[in-house]
Amino acid sequence: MKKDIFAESKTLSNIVNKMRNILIQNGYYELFPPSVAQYSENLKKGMKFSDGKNFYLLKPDVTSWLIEMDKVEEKQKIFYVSEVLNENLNSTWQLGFEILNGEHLKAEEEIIRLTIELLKNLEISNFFVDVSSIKVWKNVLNKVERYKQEVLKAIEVRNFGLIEALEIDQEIKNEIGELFNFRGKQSNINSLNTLLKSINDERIFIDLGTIKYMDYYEDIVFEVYAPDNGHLLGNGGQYRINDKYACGLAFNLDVIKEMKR
Amino acid sequence: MKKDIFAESKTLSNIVNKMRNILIQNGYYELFPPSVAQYSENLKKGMKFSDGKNFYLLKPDVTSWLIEMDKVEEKQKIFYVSEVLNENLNSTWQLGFEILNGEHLKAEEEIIRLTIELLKNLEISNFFVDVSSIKVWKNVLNKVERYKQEVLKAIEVRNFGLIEALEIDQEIKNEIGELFNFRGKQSNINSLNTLLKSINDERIFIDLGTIKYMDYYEDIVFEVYAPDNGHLLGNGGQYRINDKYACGLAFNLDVIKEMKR
Amino acid sequence: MKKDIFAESKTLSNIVNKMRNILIQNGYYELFPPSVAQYSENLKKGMKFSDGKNFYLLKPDVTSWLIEMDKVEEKQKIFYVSEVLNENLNSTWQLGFEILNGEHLKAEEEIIRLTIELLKNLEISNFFVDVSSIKVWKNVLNKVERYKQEVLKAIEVRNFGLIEALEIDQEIKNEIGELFNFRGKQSNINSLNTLLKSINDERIFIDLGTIKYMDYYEDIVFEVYAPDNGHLLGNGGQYRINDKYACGLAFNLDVIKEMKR
Amino acid sequence: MKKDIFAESKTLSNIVNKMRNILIQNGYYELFPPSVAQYSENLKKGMKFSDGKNFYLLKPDVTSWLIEMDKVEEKQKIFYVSEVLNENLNSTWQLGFEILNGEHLKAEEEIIRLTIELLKNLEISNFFVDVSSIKVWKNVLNKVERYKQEVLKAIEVRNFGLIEALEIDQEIKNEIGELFNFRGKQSNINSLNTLLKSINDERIFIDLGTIKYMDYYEDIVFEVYAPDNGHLLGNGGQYRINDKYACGLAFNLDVIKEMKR
Amino acid sequence: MKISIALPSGRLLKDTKYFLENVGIKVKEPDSRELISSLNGYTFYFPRVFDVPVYVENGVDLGICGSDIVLERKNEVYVPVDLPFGKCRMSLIVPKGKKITPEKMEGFKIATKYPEITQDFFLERGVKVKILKLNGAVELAAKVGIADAIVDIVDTGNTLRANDLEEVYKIIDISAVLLVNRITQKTKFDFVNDLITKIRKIK
Amino acid sequence: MKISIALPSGRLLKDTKYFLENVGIKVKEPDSRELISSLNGYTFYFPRVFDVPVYVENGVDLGICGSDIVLERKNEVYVPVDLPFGKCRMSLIVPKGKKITPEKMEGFKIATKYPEITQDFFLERGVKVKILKLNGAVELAAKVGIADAIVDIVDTGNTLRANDLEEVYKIIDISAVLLVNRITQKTKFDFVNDLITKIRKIK
Amino acid sequence: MKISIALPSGRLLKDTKYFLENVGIKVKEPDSRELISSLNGYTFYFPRVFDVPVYVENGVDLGICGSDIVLERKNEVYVPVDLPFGKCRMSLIVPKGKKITPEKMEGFKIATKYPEITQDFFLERGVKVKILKLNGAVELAAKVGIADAIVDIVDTGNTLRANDLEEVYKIIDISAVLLVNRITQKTKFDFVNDLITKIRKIK
Amino acid sequence: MKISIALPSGRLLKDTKYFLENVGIKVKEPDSRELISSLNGYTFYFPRVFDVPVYVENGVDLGICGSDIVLERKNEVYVPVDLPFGKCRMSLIVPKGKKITPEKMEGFKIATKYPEITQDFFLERGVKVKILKLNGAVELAAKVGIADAIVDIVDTGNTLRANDLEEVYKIIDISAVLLVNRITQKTKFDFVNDLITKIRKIK
Repeated sequence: MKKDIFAESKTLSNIVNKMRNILIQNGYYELFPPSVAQYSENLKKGMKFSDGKNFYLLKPDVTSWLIEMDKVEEKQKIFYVSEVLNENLNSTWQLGFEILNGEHLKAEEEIIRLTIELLKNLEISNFFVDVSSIKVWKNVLNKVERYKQEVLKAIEVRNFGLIEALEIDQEIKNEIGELFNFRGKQSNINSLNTLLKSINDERIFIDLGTIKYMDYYEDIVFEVYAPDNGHLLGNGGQYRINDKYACGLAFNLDVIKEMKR
Repeated sequence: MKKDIFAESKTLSNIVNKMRNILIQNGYYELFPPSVAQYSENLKKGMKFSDGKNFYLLKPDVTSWLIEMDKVEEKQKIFYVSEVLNENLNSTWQLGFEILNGEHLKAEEEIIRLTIELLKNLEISNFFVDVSSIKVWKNVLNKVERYKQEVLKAIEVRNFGLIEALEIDQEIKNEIGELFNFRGKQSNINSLNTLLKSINDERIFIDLGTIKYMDYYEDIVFEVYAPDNGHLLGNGGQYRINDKYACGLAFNLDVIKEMKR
Repeated sequence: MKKDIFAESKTLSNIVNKMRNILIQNGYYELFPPSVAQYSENLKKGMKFSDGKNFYLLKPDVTSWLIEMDKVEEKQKIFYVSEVLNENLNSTWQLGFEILNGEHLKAEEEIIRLTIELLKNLEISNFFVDVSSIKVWKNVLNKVERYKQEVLKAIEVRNFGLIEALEIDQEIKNEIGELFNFRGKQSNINSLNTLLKSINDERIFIDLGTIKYMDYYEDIVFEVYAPDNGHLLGNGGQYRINDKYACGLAFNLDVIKEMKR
Repeated sequence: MKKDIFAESKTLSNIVNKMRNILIQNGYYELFPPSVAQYSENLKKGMKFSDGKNFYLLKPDVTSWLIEMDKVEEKQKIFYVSEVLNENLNSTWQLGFEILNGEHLKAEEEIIRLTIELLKNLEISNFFVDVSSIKVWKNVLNKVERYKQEVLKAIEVRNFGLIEALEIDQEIKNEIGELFNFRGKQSNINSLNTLLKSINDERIFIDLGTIKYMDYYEDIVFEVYAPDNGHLLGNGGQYRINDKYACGLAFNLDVIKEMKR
Repeated sequence: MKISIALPSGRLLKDTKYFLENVGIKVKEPDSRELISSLNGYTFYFPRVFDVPVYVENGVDLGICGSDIVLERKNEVYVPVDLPFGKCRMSLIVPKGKKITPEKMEGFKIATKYPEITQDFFLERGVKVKILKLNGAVELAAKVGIADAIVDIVDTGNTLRANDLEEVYKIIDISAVLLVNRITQKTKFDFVNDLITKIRKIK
Repeated sequence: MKISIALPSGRLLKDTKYFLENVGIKVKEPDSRELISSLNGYTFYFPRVFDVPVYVENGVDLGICGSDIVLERKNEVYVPVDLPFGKCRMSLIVPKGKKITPEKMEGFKIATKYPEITQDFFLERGVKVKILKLNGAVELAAKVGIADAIVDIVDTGNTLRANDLEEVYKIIDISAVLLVNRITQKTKFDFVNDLITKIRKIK
Repeated sequence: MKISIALPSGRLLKDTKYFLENVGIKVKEPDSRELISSLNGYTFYFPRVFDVPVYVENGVDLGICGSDIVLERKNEVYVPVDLPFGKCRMSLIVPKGKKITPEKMEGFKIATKYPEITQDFFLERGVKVKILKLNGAVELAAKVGIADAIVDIVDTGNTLRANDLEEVYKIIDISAVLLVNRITQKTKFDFVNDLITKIRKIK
Repeated sequence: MKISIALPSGRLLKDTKYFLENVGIKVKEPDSRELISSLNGYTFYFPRVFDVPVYVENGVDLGICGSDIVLERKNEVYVPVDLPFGKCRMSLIVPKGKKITPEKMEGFKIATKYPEITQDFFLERGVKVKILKLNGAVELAAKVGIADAIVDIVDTGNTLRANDLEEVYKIIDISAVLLVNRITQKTKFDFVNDLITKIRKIK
C-alpha cells in the first residue's frame, strides 16, 4: 500500500485551514472526537467492531455521538474535523460545527450564515441551501402511526403513489401531497419564513419534501448542494442534547475537495 | 457514558491551535491520517482488528504509517493531530510534525528549533531536550550480533551488569559502558556537536544512553522532557522514508495538557 | 503454542463416546451447532465479534441458540457436543441433550433418568440432582415488580437480609423466606413431588432456593452436583421453543473430566 | 433467523454416526478441535478476528492446526468432526481422520482402505481415488527456483502453455509435461505403484497432474471424487508433524450429504 | 433548462418511448452505434437497463427501468412513480416436478441475476443457500442442472413452460419506474413535479 | 462418453465455432429461442459469455470464454490452454485530453464491468477509488461524465476513438481460453488431453 | 460432618473469632507459622483477607471477609448475611483542599487496592481515569503525589486526617459478611441454614 | 538536589537499610504509623514492596524491591543494577508426591501472587491453566487443595518443607534490584551514575 498522499492532503489541509480560521474568528473551538465509541443504537454510521467483550463503533457520525455524551450545561460553540467510516471501511471526512445550548431560530440563523460565509471563503458561490421542518412531518406521521414505516419509505423514495395506496384519510393524503410538493420562499410554517427573511439570501429555499429524515433532528433541517455536483455539500439541523436546544451542520469535505479539483 | 467533554476539549483546542498557527507560519501543512490501516509488522502501536478477511490496525503511530506509505518525492513539511490507540483501547493524542526529504542536520536543527518555539509559545520553559545517535548504538550492536537481544534488553533497562555478564570483548563492553555514561555538551560524535552548537540553547544535552530505541530511526533521535513531570513531552528522530532523509517529532498532548492544568 | 493435546483428548473422547452411545440407544440424534451466530440479546454466553457490518457471537450457549432458531414442529430428541466460549476466550465443552415438543413432566422425567444413566455409565455415583421451580419464583417476583432487580440480586447471593430491607409486604417476605429455606423430598409444589416420586432415586432433592435463575427457563429446573467437586456437573430445565414444551440438560465436560482424573 | 434445522441435522447425524462407528472400531479416537486458534501463517482457511490485542483464526483447517500444535510423541489414530469457516463466514463441515507417527506407505494404505470402507458403509460406491506425489513436483520446482510462482500458477490452472513460455530447459519442460499428462495404474514412482498394488481396487488411479498443491503435504496425496458431483468428496495426504510421519484425509460432509439427498 | 434521461435499452425501450411521447417528451434513437442522442433540449442516454440507476445516482437527471433493478442495486435515487408498463413478477422457480418450499432449500444452489434480492429473501427465512450470480439466461442454469433453483423475472410464463420450469413462490411484483436524481429534484423542482403529475394522470 | 460444452454467446461465438470444427467438434446452433443443442454426443450450452466459468465450475465439462472473465470471476476451473482468437487487452481509459497516471486517481470514480480486476489494480497501488459496477456500454459512462475513468476491453480501438476516449495504461492482455471442469479432467482424462494436444498443435 | 472455614487474617480476625464463638463455633488459632488449625470438627484456614472469596469459591465451605473484597473479586459464592462488625465505607479521597467532583476527574490518576470497583465507578460516569493498582498503604500514594486521588476504605477517618486527605464521595458502605460455597449450601443445607438463622438472631 | 526513594517494607527492609548505608545513604525509619521520613536531603517512602515500581514509574526518583515484582508488574522504569541481597528463586511447586511436568498441567488450577509471570510461563508452553490470583500465603492454597500447584518465591525451602510441598521447575532466579525513574536518570544524571558505580563496586 504505497501511494502519494501528499497532493491530496495539501488540498484538504488548505480547505480545512480556511474554514477553521473563520470558525475560530466566530468563537468556535475545536473538539477532537475519539476514534472509538461504545456501541449504541443511537449512534449513526461508523464501523462495527468488538474486542470479544463489548461492541464498539469506529468513527461514528459526530453529532449522534455528541448527543449520546449528553452533558452540555453552558452554551458551547464547537467544530470538528473527523473521518466518518461506514461498515465497508469506506471513509469520508467531514467538518462539522455546532451550537449547543443555543436559542431557537438564532442558532439556525447563525449556522446558515456561517455556512454561506465558509463557502464564500472557499470561493464556492454556486450553491443552494434548502430548509425544511421535520416537525411538520412528525405531526403527519403521528396521525398515521400504523403506517409509519410505509410513509417513511414513501418519503425516502419520494413516491406519492405509495401513500395513495395506503388506507388512510384522504385529508392526510392531501396534507402529505402538499408537503411533498412545496418548494418556495414562503410557506405556512412561520419559523421557516422568519429564518429566510432574516438571512435574506436568494440561494435559500424552503423545500419540505426533499430532505432526508434523520431521527435525531427535532425541527428545522437543511441541506447544502450545488447544481453541478450530484452529492450534498453538507447537511444539518436542529436537535436536542441533554434537552438543550442545539443546531449544527457538517460539510462533506470529499465533495468540497472534488468541487475544488 | 455521559460526561462533560467540553472543558477538556477547550484546553486541548487551545493548545493545538497555538501550535498549529506556529507550524503553518513555518510552512507546514496539515495531514489527516486515516483511522484504519492495513496491518503490517512495521506499524507501531494501534489497536488490532479484523473484518474476517483482513487484519487492520486502528490509529497506529503516524510516523510508522508514513514510512509504510512510502511515496515521498519532493520535500514536504507536514504536521498532524491524531489519536493513538493501544491494544487496550487506551488513547493518547499526539501532535507531530515532520520534514520529509530534508537535508542532513538542517532537518534536525529545524525540528528542534521548532520544538523550542512551540513550547515557548505555550509558556512552557522548564524543559530539556536530549539528543542521541542511534547509529553509534547500531555500530556496537553489529559487533555483537549474537547477543543483540540481550544488549537491547540491557539498554532498555539501562543495566550494564547484564552486558558485563555477556561473553563479549572487554573492549566492546567498555565502549558500551561509555555510551551508557555519556551525558554532556560535547561528545566525540560530530553531528551531535554540530547540532548543539548551531542551536545553542542551554536546555539541550547530548545523552547517549537514556534514549528509547525505536527501530525506524536511523541516526539522530531526541526526547523532550520536564523535570516536574514523569513522562516525556515528546520525542522524535531521523528516519528514512522511500529512502529520502526525514526527521520529525511528536508531542504527547496529554502530558502537555497535564502541565497546563 | 505447542502442546500435548492427545492425552486430554483421549479422556474426553472416551467420556463423550460412552455418553453418545447411551443417547443414541435412547433415540437421540446429534445436532452440530454452528460456531457463529448472529448476535441477539437472547443468546447467552459466547464471545462477541464483528466483521465491520454485523455483530456476532462465537459459540454461544446452545439452548439459547436453539430457542432463537425457533422452528420446531415435530418431537425431536437431540444431543450436541459443543465448545462454549466466554468473552475472555476461555472455553468449556458441554454435552447437552434436549427433548423438543415433549410432554409436561414426561420430558423432565426422561431427562433426569437419562442424566442418572449417563453418569452411572461413567461410573460416577456420588452425585445429587436438585430440582426446583422457576415458576414459583416468577409468581413471587410478579408481586414485587418494583423490586425485581433487588430480589433477583438477593436470590443470586442467597441473602435474605437484602429482602428484609425492602419495603414489601411481610407476607411476601415470609413467602420468599420459605422458598429460600426449602430443601427436602416433599414440597407443596405438585409437579416436583410427582417428579420425585416417579423417578424415585434417593439422590434427588427438591431445593427451591439454590438454583440459578436463567431467563429462558419456564418452570422446572435442575442442577447436578457432586459433594467432592465445587462446580456443577450439569444443569438444565424446562423451556419453550416456538411455544412447544421443551426440556434439556447440559453436562459440563470439563468438570466430568476432572472427576475422572 | 428462524429455520428448520432438524431435517438437515438428522441427515448429517446419520452420516457422521455411521462413519464414527467404523473409525472407533478401527482404533481411532475423537479429537475436539477448539473454535479459536492464535493466528499463524501456517494455518489454512478459518475466519480472521481480533480482540484488539491478538489476531486469531476461527475454525481453521484442522490438519494445519494439528501441525502447528506439534507435540506428537507416540502413534495416534484420531478423527474429528469440525466446522471449517472461510473469511466470508461460509461454513462447511468436515470429518477427518489421521494417523500420526505412522509408517511410510502403511499409513497411506490404511487411510485409503478406510476411505473406501467408510464410503461403502454409506452406500456410496460410484467414486474414484486419485493418488499423486507432491515430492516429484517439488523436485521439479527445485530445478526452476526462479520461476516457482509461475510454475505453481500453471499447475493450478493446468496450463502447460504457461510453462512453455518460461525460459527453462526443454528437458524440464518435458518432465513437467509428462507429469501433467500422466494418469494410469502404473507409474515410474515406486511408492505409488506399491500403494496401488497393495490396495488393489479398480477405483484407484495414479494421476500426477490434477491434484491440488497444499504446502503442508510432503509426498503422497489423494483426492476422492464422484463422476456425478462436481466437488471433491474428500482429500488428504502425507505430511510431517513434529517431524513424525503422518497421513490423513478429510471428507467434505456437505458434498456427501448432497450425494445422499 | 437541459434535461438528461437514461433510457433502458432492450425489452422496455419500445414501451418507454411510447410512454414518454404521451407525456410530451419525444425520444430520438441514436445513430448506429452511438449511445447518446439529443432532441428538444433533452439528452438521451442508452445504457444497459441494469445500469440505469447508476447513471441517475451519479448525475443524470431522470431514468427509466424496472423496479427489480432498483431493488437489486439499492442506489440513492428517488423513485417517485411507477409506470404503467413493464409489469411482471420476480419468482423463485424450480424444474417441473421438484416443487419444494423455500424453507426446505438449505444448501441449495440458486442461480440468479439478482443476488442481493435472493440473499435477502433467504436470509429472512434463515436458510443458507449458495447463490450463483449469472448475467443472463438464468433459466438455462436450472435446465442444465448447475443450479437447484433460480430467482428470476416472470412475464408471460412462456419461458418457464418452454424450459420445463415452474414457480414456487412469488417474491415481488415488478413494474417500470421513473428515477429522479436527488439534486435534480431540487434544482429542477417544477419540471420534475409537472412530469410526475402528468404521469400520474395517465395511469 | 458424453461431453457438455458451454459456448460464449455474442462476439466470440463465430470464432469459437470455426475453431472447434478445426479440432473435430462440429457445433450445432440451437433452434430459435433454445439455449441448448446436441450433436454427435456433444451437448452445447449457450449462456451469457460472462457466465461460462460458472457453468464449468458447477459441472459442465468444457467451456470457452475470454480470459478477462476468468480473471474477474475467479472460479475454480482449469484453464489449460489459450485459444488463437479473441485477442485484445484490458485497459484503463480516460476522456481524451485528461491523461493522468493511475497513482494520481485517488478519489476517482471508475466505471467498469470488471470490479474485481479494477479493485485489485488500484489496491496494489494503494489508491482508493470508487468503482461503479456497470453491466455494459461502459464507454458511455466516461462520455457522459458519471465516471472519471473506465476499465474495459480494448480491441481495435474504434470504440475508444468513436467516444473520444484514450488509453492510460494497459492492465493485461486478453485471449479466448478453454475451461475444463476439475472432475472432468479426471473422469474424461484421455479425451481432454487429446483435445488440448490438438488445440496446441493448431496454435 | 466436617466444616472448613476461611478466616480473615488481620484487622477483622479478632471480631470474627469473638463473633463465631457467639454462634457456637470456637476458633483455634494455628501454631506459630501454620495457617491451618482444627477444633471440634471445624478446620480453620487463615489466608490473606483478600483471598477469602477465592478459597470459598474453590471448595472451602464458609468464609468471612469484608464486603469490599466480595465486590472487588466478583467470585461465585453465596453471601447470605452481613455480619455485625467490620463496618466502614469505601470512598473517593483527595488531598485536603483539592476537592473536586468525580465527573471532573477525566485524565486523573487514581491509586487503589480496588481497581475493579474504581473502574466501574468511573465508567458509569463516562470519565476516563488511569488506575494505579496498589497492594496497600494507598494513602501514601496521594500524599506523595504519584496519584491525584485514591479509592479506599475509610473507617474512623484517622488515617485520612493523619495524611491530610479528605473524602470527596462515598462509594458504598462496607461490612463483614459470611460467604458460603455454592455446593456446600446444598450438601450441608441444614447446618448452613441453622448458622445463618443464629447469625440473623444476633444481629 | 533532593532525592526521593521508595523502600520495600517487609522482608527486604533490613538488608536494604544496611546496604544503602554502605553506599552512603543513611535511612531513617518513619515515626510510628507514618510512611514517610526525611534525612540529609533524602525523602524515604515506605510503600508495600509490591508497589515500589509503581512509585518509581510515577515520579519517585529511586526504588528498591525484588526482581520478581519488576517482572510481574512490567512498569516503565530503569533497572540498572542487581543488588547483592534478596537472592531467591521463583518456582512451580506442587504437593509432595504429585510431581508432574508443566506440559502435563493442562486444566490445572495454579495459585500465585504472580499471575502475569505464571500466565506467560504456561502460554509459552501452550498449556491452558486456570490461574487463581492470591495476595499472599500461597502455600496454603496448595495445602488446602483449592489449587493443584502454585507459583511462588522459594528462599530457604523451609516453607515448602513445612507445608509438604516440592518444587517442580525453577522459573527464574530473583534478586533485589535498584529502580530508577526514567526522567530522574536524565535530570540527576551524575548522582544516579555515581550511586550505580558505588553499588557495582560493592558487589
